[in-house]
Amino acid sequence: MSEQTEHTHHIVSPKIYVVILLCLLAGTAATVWASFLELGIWNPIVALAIATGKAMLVVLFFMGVKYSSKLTKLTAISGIFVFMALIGMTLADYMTRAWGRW
Amino acid sequence: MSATILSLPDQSTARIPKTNFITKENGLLSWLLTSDHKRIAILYLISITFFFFIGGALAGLIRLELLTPQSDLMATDTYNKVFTMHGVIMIFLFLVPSVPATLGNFFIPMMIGAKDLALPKINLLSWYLYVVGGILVVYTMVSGGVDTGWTFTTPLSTHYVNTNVMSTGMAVFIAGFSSIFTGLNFIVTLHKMRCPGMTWFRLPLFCWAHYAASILMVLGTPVLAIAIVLLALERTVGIGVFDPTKGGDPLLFQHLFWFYSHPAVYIMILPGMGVISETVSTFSRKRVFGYTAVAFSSVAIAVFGFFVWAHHMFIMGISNYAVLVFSLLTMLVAVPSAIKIFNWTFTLYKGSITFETPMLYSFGFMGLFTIGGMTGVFLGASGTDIHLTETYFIVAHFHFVMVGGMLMAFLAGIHFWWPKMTGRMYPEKLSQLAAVVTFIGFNLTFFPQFILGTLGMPRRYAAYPPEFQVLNVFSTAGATILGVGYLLPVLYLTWSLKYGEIAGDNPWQATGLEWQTQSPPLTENFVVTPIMDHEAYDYEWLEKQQAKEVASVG
Amino acid sequence: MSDSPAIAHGALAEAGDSHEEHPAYQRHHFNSVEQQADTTNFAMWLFLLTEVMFFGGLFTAYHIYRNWYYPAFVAGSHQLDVFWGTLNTVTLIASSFTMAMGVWCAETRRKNGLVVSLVLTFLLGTVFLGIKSIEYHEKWEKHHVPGFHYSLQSFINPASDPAAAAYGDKPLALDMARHTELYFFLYFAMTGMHALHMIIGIGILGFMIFRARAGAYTSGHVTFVENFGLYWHFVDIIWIYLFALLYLISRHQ
Amino acid sequence: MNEISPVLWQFLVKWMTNFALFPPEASKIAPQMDALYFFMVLVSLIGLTIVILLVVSFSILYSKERHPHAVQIEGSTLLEATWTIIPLGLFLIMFVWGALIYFRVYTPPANAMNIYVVGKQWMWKAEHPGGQHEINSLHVPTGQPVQLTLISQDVFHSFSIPAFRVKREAIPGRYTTVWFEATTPGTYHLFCTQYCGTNHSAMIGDVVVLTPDDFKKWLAGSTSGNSLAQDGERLFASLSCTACHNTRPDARGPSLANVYGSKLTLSTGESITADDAYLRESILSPSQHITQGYAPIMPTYQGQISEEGVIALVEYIKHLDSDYRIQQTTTTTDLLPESEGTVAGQQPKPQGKVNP
Repeated sequence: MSEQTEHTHHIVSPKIYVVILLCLLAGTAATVWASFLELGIWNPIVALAIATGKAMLVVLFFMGVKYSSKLTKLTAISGIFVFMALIGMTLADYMTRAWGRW
Repeated sequence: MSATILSLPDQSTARIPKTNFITKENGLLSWLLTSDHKRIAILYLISITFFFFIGGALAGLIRLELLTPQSDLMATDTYNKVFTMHGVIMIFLFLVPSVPATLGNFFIPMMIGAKDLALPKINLLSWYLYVVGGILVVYTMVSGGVDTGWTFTTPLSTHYVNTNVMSTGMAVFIAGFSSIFTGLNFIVTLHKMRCPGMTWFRLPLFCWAHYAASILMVLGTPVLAIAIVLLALERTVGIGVFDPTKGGDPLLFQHLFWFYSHPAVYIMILPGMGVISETVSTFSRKRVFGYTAVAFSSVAIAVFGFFVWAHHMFIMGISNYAVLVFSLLTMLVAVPSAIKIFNWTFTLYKGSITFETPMLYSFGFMGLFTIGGMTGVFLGASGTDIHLTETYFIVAHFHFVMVGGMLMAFLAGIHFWWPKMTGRMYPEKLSQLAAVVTFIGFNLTFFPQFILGTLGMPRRYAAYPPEFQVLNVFSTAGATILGVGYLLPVLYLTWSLKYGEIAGDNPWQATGLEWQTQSPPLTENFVVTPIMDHEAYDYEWLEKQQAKEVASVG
Repeated sequence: MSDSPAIAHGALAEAGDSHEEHPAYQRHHFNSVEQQADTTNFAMWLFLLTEVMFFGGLFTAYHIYRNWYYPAFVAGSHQLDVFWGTLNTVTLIASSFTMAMGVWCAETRRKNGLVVSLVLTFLLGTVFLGIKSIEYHEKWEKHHVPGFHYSLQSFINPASDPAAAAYGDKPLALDMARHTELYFFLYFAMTGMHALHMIIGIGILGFMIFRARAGAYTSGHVTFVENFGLYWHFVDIIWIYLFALLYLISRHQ
Repeated sequence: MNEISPVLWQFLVKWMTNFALFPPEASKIAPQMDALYFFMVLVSLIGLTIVILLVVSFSILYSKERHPHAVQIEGSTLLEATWTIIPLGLFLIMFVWGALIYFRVYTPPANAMNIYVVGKQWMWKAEHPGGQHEINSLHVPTGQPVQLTLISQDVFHSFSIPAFRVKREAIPGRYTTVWFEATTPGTYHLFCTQYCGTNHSAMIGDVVVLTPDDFKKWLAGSTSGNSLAQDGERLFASLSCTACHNTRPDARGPSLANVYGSKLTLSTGESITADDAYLRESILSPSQHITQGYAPIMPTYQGQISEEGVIALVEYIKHLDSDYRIQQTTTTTDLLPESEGTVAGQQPKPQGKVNP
């Protein structure tokens, strides 16, 4: 085979799925609760942090990236990287517009 | 002329092999429902040539109009519709799909020793999406055209024109998905379908270039899709996302549009570079100089290609500090192209060079792409961009890179692999003449436009001040020669289908796996899956192979 | 938008011309079943990348307009019901869980377990869409659908609207109130695109339940279920971000 | 062909005499930009000749007859390094030089004379502060930095003067600026270079550069009677801005005297300098620009005032502090008959008395 398929077909046991489910539900509760607090600038940061945490759980366990090949991990990371490039560099323009005079 | 490496079988006895991918099944349905990557490549080749000549005719109309300072050949809004259609057809229906969908589809599986692409049905779906997009573009042309330019600048395209922006947008949206599926197919195939022994650094550079272009296709095109969906929503429902009176920002559309459209120019040029690596290596009988450098510079272009898009917007009022960032990154992305040009040049060193048509087109590519690349740096440096942007300097720059670069490479690839695709040779002398005519016509057409650009003649003008007329007359004269140069190949290539000499398996004695099987190839490409036991461009291995064959036959 | 995972269909078993012995569902151009499974899995991941970039454009627009018109976004998000939003998130997480269980059942060849979890995922998905349609209907009633004679009533004087009054919103100036239309455009664009992906997913789920009952996926060939699982989890992740960004901008008094 | 037909002859004469190869250099920035341009042309020519020389010489030296057996060469990291670092070095030089020119062109000096330019589908309208209004033409003096504040009323346009080497996009919804200092008197082309619809190619005009005293004569000769500030003052009154922005201590709106250029703290706590863009934004979407301590009750005028009207208002507010304006406002208010200034039952407060 061209590339040794290290994708040994790892079957994730349901116990892990249940634990992840509970973590996700806890995360949802936490983020809803956090949004009722007055945290000023920290509100969006906390909300996004919890959302990213939940997303990581889903990606690593439900989608099984944790057990899959380096290639799948690289694909996921490159996708996020270009997504960040789009948002980051566009916002860089909008944030620095006020610095110079127009 | 000098000696040639062409070695054809004895014409009296040579025959086209009885069973090959063309004769395996016949009937229209066997072509329209095929999942054979080679047949899909032929379908693409026919549809792409059709759209290329519509775009070419529109280019001719533009050049005729610009023969005189006044706009007298056609009304100004007709001229606007003609150059918009020229842009949309040439970019979305010719430049983006041409080399990947025809030569890439046909040869990537053969080069890596696979029976077919990883997802054949998706490949066919990609062609059908292309055809649906094409039909929508033809419908747009027939039912009144669109006059927003291929860049669909908002708020012009959303509030100030009443032409078919919606149908063009849908056409580009659907053709975009065709490009996504082609790119996705190539990445999966190159990762998962390589034959035993075919490591990444034994892959032909053609495959590396397509791998890089496919990354851009897969990650860039969806952003264009969302930009068009938002444009359509803004135009129909008036949601205000790009409309300043409702608080939206028209520059947001520019950001989303150019986030795809700059990687799109690398999607167009990288496959062309892949073809040039193959032709330069074969016709100088040498391994490409600095194989890893060329391979990694393709991937470097793909990675850096995502961070430079705002150099199209330097004068549009984005923040001065963002201009610094994007101008610096544009300079970085220009370096890999320079590396590739010098590597091809040094491949010729100590080679054994012959000057068949593919090599003439490759020389044309190297010269014109160098000029095109350098003038890109003029526009990347933010200072000179103020004066040169949105003038004919830009038109000259991207025509040098796209027509001088990509189209020359496409013609080089078509001539190089024609014997493998059809089993027939094209007429050598006539095609060398066509290559030289194209080169001369090209330079006469687009070099004056650089001077017009520095003079400040704006893009997309139907009428211009009289002192620009002389250069425009040269440009139109060049365009007629270019037109002839592009018509010739269609004639003699179709002629060669019936009357061309029988090419045999390896007319150019090239080292790629695709040359080690019959031409035209079998449907499953190889009788037994090849084992790759030699480096990418191993001419010694080829000589041993031919010596073995002579010994076994003798 | 024909973006249903046609890829998954591509991997469906067709009797390839098997000159050497291999299972019926292996397509002719693959050398082994692992290669085929690996390939379609990788193809699915690449397809999900295109979806990430597709939603990326919307997220960029969201970030810019949220910074520019923050008060309008706060007032707009008060119009959304946190209860429905949380319930939807819980529903979708649960459906992700049942989908994961479904993949586990397919891998361990438990036919009934597979059918039950797929049906549960199907039901949870429809519940999600039901809740969504309730919310959309409520927006339609209040004329908060951008472009269709959008009314600023509940932003100019929030007292008249119980949802806004609950948070004691101060009345917005007219021009800021107008920008709430941008908020609702982003709301409908993002959740609408997400709902479209849900509808496609539920359609394929129905097809899969029908095939699973015929025992198609519990005889070793699980790639179709696995790939659909990836797609479903991806749609769940998108909703996790949408919930955080659209519903929870600032819920404190 | 014994003699050339008159028709063809007329073309040949016109072509040979009316044949341009390089734009004139008519502004201070032009020679600097041309220096960078010719540096780049030089580098490109050198690069091109190197590539062509190498390709041609290798093709001759190593053609098949002269060199039938190719020598396989793997590559050389030294050569790879040279043609990575040298192009990178050259490109970085161009980057820095270009960025310097870019910042010079798009950062107007303080003493620049401001002219407003409004792009509208298919014409340019230049508005001089002194009240001169020009369509598709722009008169500027030599030796004096001139800043253009551009805005578009509908779609993207781009104000381009090739002879000055300056170009700036006119965007709907936001001011963009560019400045230049003309050096040689004459008439130069003005183009719209961003595609803006059917008559995009007719949206052209002339930039007439005059010596300072010719420019004064022209100013005097073509004034429309009212300066922009006076137009702004009349609009300020007719839109009943004086109802809140007056000089009385209990005024509901902040006093606008000396507001231009001052540092303001907004109700959101951030502090910002009040420049043209800020004044325009606070007229059209006031709720984000409420000065601290005032209620957000100002209505939005989005869609009620044309771009020229906003320019006139901004001009008026900018000149509310200079003595010339106070004297100018008082005389204009006296000239205004009492009735004309009233709006629906509201008595206009005389705006003349601005707090000292």
